[in-house]
Amino acid sequence: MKRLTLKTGVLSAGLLVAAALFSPQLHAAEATADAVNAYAIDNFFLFICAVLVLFMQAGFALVETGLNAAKNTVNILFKNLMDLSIGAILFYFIGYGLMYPGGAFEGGWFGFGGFGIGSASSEIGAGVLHPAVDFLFQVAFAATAATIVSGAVAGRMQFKSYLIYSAVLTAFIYPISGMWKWGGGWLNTLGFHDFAGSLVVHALGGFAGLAGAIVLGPRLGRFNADGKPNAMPGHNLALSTLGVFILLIGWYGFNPGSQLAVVGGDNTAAVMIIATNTTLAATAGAFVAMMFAWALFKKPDLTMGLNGMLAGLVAITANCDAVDYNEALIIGAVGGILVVSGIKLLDMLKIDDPVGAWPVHGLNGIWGGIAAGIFGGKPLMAQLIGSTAIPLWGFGTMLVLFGILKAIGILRVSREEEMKGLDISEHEEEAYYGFEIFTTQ
Amino acid sequence: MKRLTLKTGVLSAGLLVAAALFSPQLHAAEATADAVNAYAIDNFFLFICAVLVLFMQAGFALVETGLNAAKNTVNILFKNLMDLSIGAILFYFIGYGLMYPGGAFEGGWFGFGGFGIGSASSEIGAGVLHPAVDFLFQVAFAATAATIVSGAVAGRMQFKSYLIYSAVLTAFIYPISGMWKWGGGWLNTLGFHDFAGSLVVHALGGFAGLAGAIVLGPRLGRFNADGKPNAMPGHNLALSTLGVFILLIGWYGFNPGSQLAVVGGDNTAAVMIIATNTTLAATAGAFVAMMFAWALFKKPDLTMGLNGMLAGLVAITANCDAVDYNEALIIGAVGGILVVSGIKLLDMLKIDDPVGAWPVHGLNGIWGGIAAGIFGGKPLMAQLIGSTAIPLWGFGTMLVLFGILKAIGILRVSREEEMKGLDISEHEEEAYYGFEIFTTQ
Amino acid sequence: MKRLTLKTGVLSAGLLVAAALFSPQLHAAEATADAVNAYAIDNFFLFICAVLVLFMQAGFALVETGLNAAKNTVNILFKNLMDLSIGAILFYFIGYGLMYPGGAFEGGWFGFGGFGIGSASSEIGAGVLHPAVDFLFQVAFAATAATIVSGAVAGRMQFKSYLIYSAVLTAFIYPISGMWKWGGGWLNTLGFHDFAGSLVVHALGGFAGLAGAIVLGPRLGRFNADGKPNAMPGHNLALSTLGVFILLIGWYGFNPGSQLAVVGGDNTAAVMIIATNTTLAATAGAFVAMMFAWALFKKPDLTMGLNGMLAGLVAITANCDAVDYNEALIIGAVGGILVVSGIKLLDMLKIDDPVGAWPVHGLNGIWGGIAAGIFGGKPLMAQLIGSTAIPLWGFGTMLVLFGILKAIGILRVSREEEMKGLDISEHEEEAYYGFEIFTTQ
Amino acid sequence: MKYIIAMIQPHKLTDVKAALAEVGVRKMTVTNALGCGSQGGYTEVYRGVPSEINLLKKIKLEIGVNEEYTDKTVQAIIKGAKTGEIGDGKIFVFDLPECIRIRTEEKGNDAIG
Amino acid sequence: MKYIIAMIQPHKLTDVKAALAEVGVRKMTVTNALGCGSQGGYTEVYRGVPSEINLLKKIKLEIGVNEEYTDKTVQAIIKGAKTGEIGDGKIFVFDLPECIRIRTEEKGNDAIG
Amino acid sequence: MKYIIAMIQPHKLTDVKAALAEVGVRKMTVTNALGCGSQGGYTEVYRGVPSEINLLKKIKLEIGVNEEYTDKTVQAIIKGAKTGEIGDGKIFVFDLPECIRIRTEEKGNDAIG
Ligand SMILES: Nc1ncnc2c1ncn2[C@@H]1O[C@H](COP(=O)(O)OP(=O)(O)O)[C@@H](O)[C@H]1O
Ligand SMILES: Nc1ncnc2c1ncn2[C@@H]1O[C@H](COP(=O)(O)OP(=O)(O)O)[C@@H](O)[C@H]1O
Ligand SMILES: Nc1ncnc2c1ncn2[C@@H]1O[C@H](COP(=O)(O)OP(=O)(O)O)[C@@H](O)[C@H]1O
Repeated sequence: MKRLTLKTGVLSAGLLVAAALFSPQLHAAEATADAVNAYAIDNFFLFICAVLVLFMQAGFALVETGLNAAKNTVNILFKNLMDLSIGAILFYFIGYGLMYPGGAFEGGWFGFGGFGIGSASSEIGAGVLHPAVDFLFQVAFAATAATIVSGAVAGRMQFKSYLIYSAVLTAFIYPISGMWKWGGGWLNTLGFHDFAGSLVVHALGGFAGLAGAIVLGPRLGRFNADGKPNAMPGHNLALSTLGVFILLIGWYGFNPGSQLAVVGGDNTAAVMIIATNTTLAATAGAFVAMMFAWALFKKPDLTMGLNGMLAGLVAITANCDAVDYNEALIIGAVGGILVVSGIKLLDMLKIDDPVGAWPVHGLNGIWGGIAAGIFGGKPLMAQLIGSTAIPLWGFGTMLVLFGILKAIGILRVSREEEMKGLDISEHEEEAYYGFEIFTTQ
Repeated sequence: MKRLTLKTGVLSAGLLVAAALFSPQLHAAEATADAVNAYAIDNFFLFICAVLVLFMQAGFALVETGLNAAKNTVNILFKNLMDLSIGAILFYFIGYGLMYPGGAFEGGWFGFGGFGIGSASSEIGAGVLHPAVDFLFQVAFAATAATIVSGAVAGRMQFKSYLIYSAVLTAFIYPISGMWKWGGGWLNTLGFHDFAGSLVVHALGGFAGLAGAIVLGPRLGRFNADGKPNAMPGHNLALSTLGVFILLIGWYGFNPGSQLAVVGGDNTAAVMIIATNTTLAATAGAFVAMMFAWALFKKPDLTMGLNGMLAGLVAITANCDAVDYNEALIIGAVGGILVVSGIKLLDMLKIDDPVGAWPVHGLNGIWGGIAAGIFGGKPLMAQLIGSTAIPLWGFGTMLVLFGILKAIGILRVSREEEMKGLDISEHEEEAYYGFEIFTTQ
Repeated sequence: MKRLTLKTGVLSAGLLVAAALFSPQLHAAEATADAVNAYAIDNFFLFICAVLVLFMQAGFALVETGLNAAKNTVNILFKNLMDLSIGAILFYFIGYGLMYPGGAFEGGWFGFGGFGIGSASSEIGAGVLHPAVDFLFQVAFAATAATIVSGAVAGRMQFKSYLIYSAVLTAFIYPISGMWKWGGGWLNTLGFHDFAGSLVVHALGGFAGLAGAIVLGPRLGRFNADGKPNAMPGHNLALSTLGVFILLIGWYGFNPGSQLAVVGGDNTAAVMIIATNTTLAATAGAFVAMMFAWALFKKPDLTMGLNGMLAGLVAITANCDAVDYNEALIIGAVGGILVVSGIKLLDMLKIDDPVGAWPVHGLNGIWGGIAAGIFGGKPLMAQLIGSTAIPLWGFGTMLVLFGILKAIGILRVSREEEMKGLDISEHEEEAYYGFEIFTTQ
Repeated sequence: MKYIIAMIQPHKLTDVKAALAEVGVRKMTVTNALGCGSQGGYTEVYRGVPSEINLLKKIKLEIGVNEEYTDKTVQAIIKGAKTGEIGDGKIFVFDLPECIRIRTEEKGNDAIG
Repeated sequence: MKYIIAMIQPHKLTDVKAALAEVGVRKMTVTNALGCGSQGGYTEVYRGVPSEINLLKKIKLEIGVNEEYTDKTVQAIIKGAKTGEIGDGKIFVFDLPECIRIRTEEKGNDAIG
Repeated sequence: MKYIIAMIQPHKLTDVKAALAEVGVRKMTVTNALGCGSQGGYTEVYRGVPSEINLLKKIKLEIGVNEEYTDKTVQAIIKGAKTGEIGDGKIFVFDLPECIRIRTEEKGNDAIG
């Protein structure tokens, strides 16, 4: 249940320079002691949830770093740092106003509510969110969407192209489709349900990543001439596992926080149920992915278990408010199967997605949307439309963007640079200076 | 002060298939605005504490990984991931109902309150916890108990046997003895005090680990033919240190959260005092363990300082609500001495516990229980009984389980597999692909 | 807005043995349900913020570890562990009473309010903090100040000297200058504004570190005979990046928590605005530092981006309550430029600060104080005085302390010990046992 | 018998191994090495301080062969490793008076393969 | 003088060192290596993709000895490393015309021990 | 031609490289190694258990040279590595019958430099 109310005190659209004038005003109207307490609780709640979601940046950075070669470590870490940094700045200036245009531009497809963050209303009470914390929570989501792509394009993309991509996604692509649902746009009008962003955040990122992986082509040596895939193992599964645990923790901000309020019996109950559903789906995803991969490949593969936990988390994100505990287990379990199958599918299609960004976020994002129809009682048709429109938007726009970057010749590094590793060739910096690393790999 | 009230809306025990019918209902009775706020605060408080405790899984994974050889990294990480995953699923189905049977089966030793999570009562107010968050908090504790063993049996146990152990512990062993105290069983009736689980969680895990270490026998090369111990140093003390810091952070959910409510002057004060006591005991444990080991071995040993901090945390867990600040320092300091002595003791007994799970959780769990008698003013006899009964239960049942696994020949890996490392032999996967590792070690 | 109220129930100064008598009392006066709720919220809020700040210890440990050579890893981790451990114990006994002397000793320069933590007042309500949580929050700040120095003196200082330094800083140096501002001392009287400690915490630590770096002299090989600097790259930038993300997360406790209350419309709004300002300054710092270093050195340097994020965070700390969003972006951006320039400046001065502790915390601490005058509307003269006095105090006292340690010959390790690395020579323990490490470096 | 030591570019190992297999040479020992040669090096800039890296990552291959294999082996290494660019590497050929297989204690020509 | 290079199983290093110490050989240089031989290899399956690992971890031992020690040294290595199973490793013996101790600038037989 | 293998103290590599450059030797291969010699070792105490570390970190240098460079090279290594203290290391000089530059397929004296 994302905020649909109009932005209060929306600033009229102006020039970027005008941004220098935006200063928040602090004036709280008289309110009862109860309302004051409730206002404090709800804003405090969303603040903590925003912090948890921001922590996910560390999780993504570690998962992706660990699942790639040591020679690309600096590059991946840097991309994640910049997803957040560029993302926060641009989402502040442009994205936030695009995603929550309020009544600024009528119409369900596109609108702009102005630069920066609106000033606070004088209202105080339960469920009233200060614009600053609303922004903080939203910007953390935007950075998440951006950073998903980082893993899919790892090991071969030029750093400056990545920065361009990241800026475009957080400033335009994500907020526009986000507005369709959470900004009160056409998908919302249609009755489409995406509680915390299986589609709006994850599938968008997952399909943007898929577009990137396709346009870039696979890493050198990932597929033989005859199409047989080669394993290119990650260099540090301890970091990846820590990353998944951090993501799990962050998801307790992502899903429960999307209730946007904890005060009020129903809100309190919803937050708690969402948290437990999230846990059950995550653990079912991890367990089932392990068992399924074990049956297929005859050995328990840690990376599949890790991807399975993330798959369960993505799958429950759209519907965690609408399903019961047992359904959460089923949704997570199916997520675990889907992610393993998705990884095999990409291998068959000769698409190189080093960390499984598409199977985790793309495929399971769609599954989460559909599951909200199957189990959550949401109108199935609306769910199907939403679960198609957003992935298509992400995939299509990014195909164009990556295509342009390719056409002007700045998308992919040279063969030699790729072999040397992006850390040396793009950053002239080693991540593990002093460690001896097998250089054939 | 764990929940002793009966589960509301307990479902009658049924078949597993029946589980598919459990759906939580959301109906909140009319309540005053104050009560609504208080309800939100207390549930929000426990939710955040549960998240902090869940974060401890990452802490355990890192501590254990870092203190073992690089060749067993994937195995250890995977065990921790599955402790949580299998644990959550089984605790949901079985363990939770066993631990909090309510009035289902009379008698202080064993009872079953039904599968799954009960539905919420219509009551709203301070101290009322939604079943979903209560479950979340409890399941995090169960996973903690399970994961303690992982370190003690590292480097030589078959993965599938570990999964069996983990399932049995979280589904049966932990909930049954947990019920004796927190479920309102005989230890509770006796007046035994274990505020947050020095015994119920830590000593149970620590002694289960000891049983595992004994039945498995030491790792190859850990003791010479003449009984002299050899050092088998950990491969990444940066990860272990990070793990300890994460555990410290997690403990702020573990201990303060066990107050189960923060609203009400006494509750608020108790939570804050518990948090400070936890801090003082942890830091005293780290400092004293360092100094004691420095005096004994003539050099400051980081791993002893790390174990010392954990020892202080375990020791304060049973009594953090009942002692004052200076007592907390003393309890932690004694913990620091005990952990160093315990590590030496195991060496003398030729028991191989690679991470010191027993000295940290077993020995200091008991110390925590006794300290509640000495400093916390709890009846000493009840403390002694509780501090004996639970360790014995954990040790005895696990001796049997590990004995059975050994008898059917699936407990330990072969000599060659152990030398190669469990990552290659059990998972066909390296944690640090590309890094050069000295293989003599 | 740090606490300026007098400590309630302050204990008269006594001998350390007397400390054994301090036990907190729990008696809550009758209060309205609203007040009880408000009391719970504010204390819960500060408790969570304290936990976040404590998490920063892990962040510092990782940043410093990663930016140094592998051979000094154990040493750095251990120093961080002990900063917290020794810090908490000594701040409990001495520092807290020095920093918040209440009316004990009149006069704005020095006072002592007694050992330990005062007992709680019977008051209950919004903004009333339990002494236990107030202590917890303050002790986390003290440990932060201490641990900043660890990075600046890395790789060449004797461990026992470091412990002496750490004890002196947390017991005396930090609390005394802290009292000038937050304890109601002369800087506070003057109207100096330092909201969350750009000066009180960061500049103090940064300048103490500078003193250490100067007295110790550079690491072997850091500067050639002709004064040309040599690069001594860090050994694990993945850990450093994780550390920066953890510090970012911790800062959401550091800055918003310094409001000390979230209940009350103005408090709620302030906390949220502070959180968003913190985010914007951090991200602007990271982005601008990257761009500026890219322009200067012709390549995007991750470590500069990381330092830039920290620089933005330090710079916004003093003024996050007093500036608007756009000003926060500017303050962070300037921080990003300052940190890169500061690193070059130290190279020119042949001062070896391995992690950039002074550019990040010292230089940007001062910038934060001045920015509170420029943008925050605080009296510029008071800001200049405060931004000079505290750095001078930290630098001066530490110059003396490090000078004494040098004079008695226990400051620096021998040439050979430094070459072997502190892990072997000071701790006889390797951090990465089994990994092959290029030893020429 | 001869003992051949070859320094090659890391990313050429796969090709060299394939070329060796073609001529029937399947036994070898591989180590990581750093090489200094006419290839120059590259500059890293760490925190604003440039530093010259002139030790480049190389693979060192060691192969003991019977006389009649010497030439084939050298040719195979060249085939797999040669690109014509600086840094391709070098082959050193030594006399090997004795060789023992530990498992069987066989000696000389019987032991080598 | 002779220069002995031996590739052995990593976990046999302790035994080989003990056996060498018995015959009075205490000076040596040890490196990590990857070996390819009749031992085959093993398969890793990473994310569903099987890959053949045929470079196995080995230890490379280098020992310079005086002529009269040559045989003792070879025998000691065999004693410590032999299990009779594939993968035990190999010993290569070279002529060593010259040896210099850097510390003293001694040469030849005096320098080697 | 000669092939020189030298084990030196890790922190002396820079000095040795500088000394070699002075006499015009710029091509070499460097590896990490562990050495066992008269230098003894040191004790680590891990969790109360002392363990003797007698394999110390060393750098192994390999240089192929033409005959006339042999002496200069040896002297340069000594100059750069010698401190007069135990552990300075050792130099081994081998005959090198053949050397091939992979890039050009040149052989012998032309290939080595
Ligand atoms: N004389 C030598 N002694 C030892 N190693 C050498 C020698 N010459 C070349 N090498 C090794 O071969 C590698 C490639 O040599 P380089 O001179 O760069 O290539 P090329 O011979 O094709 O010009 C070097 O990095 C080094 O490891
Ligand atoms: N001809 C050779 N040249 C170089 N190294 C060899 C040669 N033969 C064997 N080795 C080394 O010895 C190791 C053991 O050889 P392998 O053939 O597996 O054992 P065995 O000789 O007992 O059958 C190999 O892994 C490789 O490192
Ligand atoms: N006979 C040998 N065979 C192989 N390596 C040797 C031999 N003697 C010395 N070394 C190498 O040289 C290093 C230095 O030798 P050491 O005896 O410590 O110094 P010194 O000769 O100055 O007394 C050793 O660590 C080892 O790597």
